[in-house]
Amino acid sequence: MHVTYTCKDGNARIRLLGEIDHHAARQISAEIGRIIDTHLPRSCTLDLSGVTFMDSSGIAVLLRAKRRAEEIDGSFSVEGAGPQIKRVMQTTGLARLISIR
Amino acid sequence: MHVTYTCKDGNARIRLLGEIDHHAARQISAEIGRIIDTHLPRSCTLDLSGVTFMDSSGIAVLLRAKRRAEEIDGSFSVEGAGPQIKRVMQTTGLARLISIR
Amino acid sequence: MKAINYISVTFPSRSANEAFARTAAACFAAQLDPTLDELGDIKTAVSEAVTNCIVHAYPDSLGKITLKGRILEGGIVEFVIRDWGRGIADVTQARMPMYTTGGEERSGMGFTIMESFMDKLRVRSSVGKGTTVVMRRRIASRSAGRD
Amino acid sequence: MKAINYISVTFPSRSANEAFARTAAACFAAQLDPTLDELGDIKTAVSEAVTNCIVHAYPDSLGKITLKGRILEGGIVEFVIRDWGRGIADVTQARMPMYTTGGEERSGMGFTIMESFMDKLRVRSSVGKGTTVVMRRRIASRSAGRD
Ligand SMILES: Nc1ncnc2c1ncn2[C@@H]1O[C@H](COP(=O)(O)OP(=O)(O)O)[C@@H](O)[C@H]1O
Ligand SMILES: Nc1ncnc2c1ncn2[C@@H]1O[C@H](COP(=O)(O)OP(=O)(O)O)[C@@H](O)[C@H]1O
Repeated sequence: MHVTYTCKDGNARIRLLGEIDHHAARQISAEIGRIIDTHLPRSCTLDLSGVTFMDSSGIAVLLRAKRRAEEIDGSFSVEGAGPQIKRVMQTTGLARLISIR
Repeated sequence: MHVTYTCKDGNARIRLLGEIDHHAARQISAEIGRIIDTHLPRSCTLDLSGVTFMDSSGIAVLLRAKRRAEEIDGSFSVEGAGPQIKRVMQTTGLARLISIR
Repeated sequence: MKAINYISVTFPSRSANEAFARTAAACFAAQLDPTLDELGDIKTAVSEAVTNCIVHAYPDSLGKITLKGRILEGGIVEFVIRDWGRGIADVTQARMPMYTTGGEERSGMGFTIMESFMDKLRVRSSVGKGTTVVMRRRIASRSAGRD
Repeated sequence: MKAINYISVTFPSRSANEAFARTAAACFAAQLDPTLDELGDIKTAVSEAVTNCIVHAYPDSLGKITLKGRILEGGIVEFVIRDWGRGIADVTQARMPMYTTGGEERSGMGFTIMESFMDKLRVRSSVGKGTTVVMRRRIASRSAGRD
């Protein structure tokens, strides 16, 4: 799992690459947290187009990222989710809590 | 495993898609044989760019295709082999028997 | 039901094996020629069950997990995920959406995903002895007009 | 050598399981972060060994095959492929390039590939009792300047 990002004019784009499962979750959460804490972005977009798999371990990752972004009054959204991720987000109700582009 | 082909002006291009192993070998051999027997091509090119894996079961498939093509005085070559297939062809000496483009 | 094909996989409860187990399950199911969506459902459901063994059954130690797969008549694939760990006292409660004993890193949605993504789910558990999760999914035959 | 992680996989000698077995082996080896070429070598070697069980060990019946994988210290992955089939009378002869009892569909290059693609290969066999093939490959650590 790789995490890369760009931050310009207060807009952070964080790109995840690989699979989000319990094995990877803690590291991903920590890296997202570090990026937000360092750049304090006004808007934070999580780009999931490079994520090939996500199970329910990803729910806490996404919710924590959203909470972190909103704690500093930023906005949070997710984009590029493939069909498998969308299905997990819909089945678990996560799709109602997080704005998906 | 899928086998598709085009045949124009006596030039046959046979394209294999998938994995060539013992499980698939017999069917692939039969389909290549049928294509050559039907069209009697002057030149026959086997396009392996869609083959994601080949083990030693592929050796007999390629050698039989070559023999079949040459029995009717046609030429035979292989193209588009990826690194894994090339390595198998080199290690087994097949690369010396078959012209690879 | 008679099994047409089967696999039996054993591995320790290391989190690195979550990816291994779900990929093995998907590879095995691939012989029924499922769609990518069906494969995604199977991978996800198996991942949830195996993760539960790693997180909940053996929270502080390494233990043994088995994943068994069977192809049954009628294009059905069955997976049985088993551990010999802590067990579940109240299975009905555990299966409820959002119920978790796993703290804030867990969502309590594992069983909900398994239930939604598979056709059948059976959970047997005994405290101190372990848990067995049986899941089945029918793969529609593509020749029957789906492709 | 102490194993850091392991898998044990059992399946019947159906040719549909060739793809399953080599993919499972590759998924297991993936935790050592191999290159694509290294993964290709491992898949090919395991495919050869498993195909031999299906073609030669159980020529006219379905029999049991096991694939065991272990991660050893020093970034080494080991696979043990075992059958309880016909066995090999003369292993030295069987390992020679182009030697085959399999007719014109076989090339006699299976063992040659296993030997070239892995660092170590050991074959034990007993006629009527079965065959065990042990193969090891060291995966160079990428942090040691390869990436
Ligand atoms: N294999 C298992 N061994 C012990 N307890 C389990 C097991 N699987 C599930 N449980 C219990 O059931 C609860 C609900 O599981 P689940 O719906 O998968 O959500 P989560 O894994 O997010 O907690 C877990 O929190 C745990 O208490
Ligand atoms: N698992 C096995 N059980 C019985 N015989 C085997 C086994 N593996 C290999 N052999 C014997 O060794 C020979 C050489 O094997 P190999 O080099 O893999 O080539 P091939 O599979 O093309 O024959 C086989 O033809 C067979 O006689």
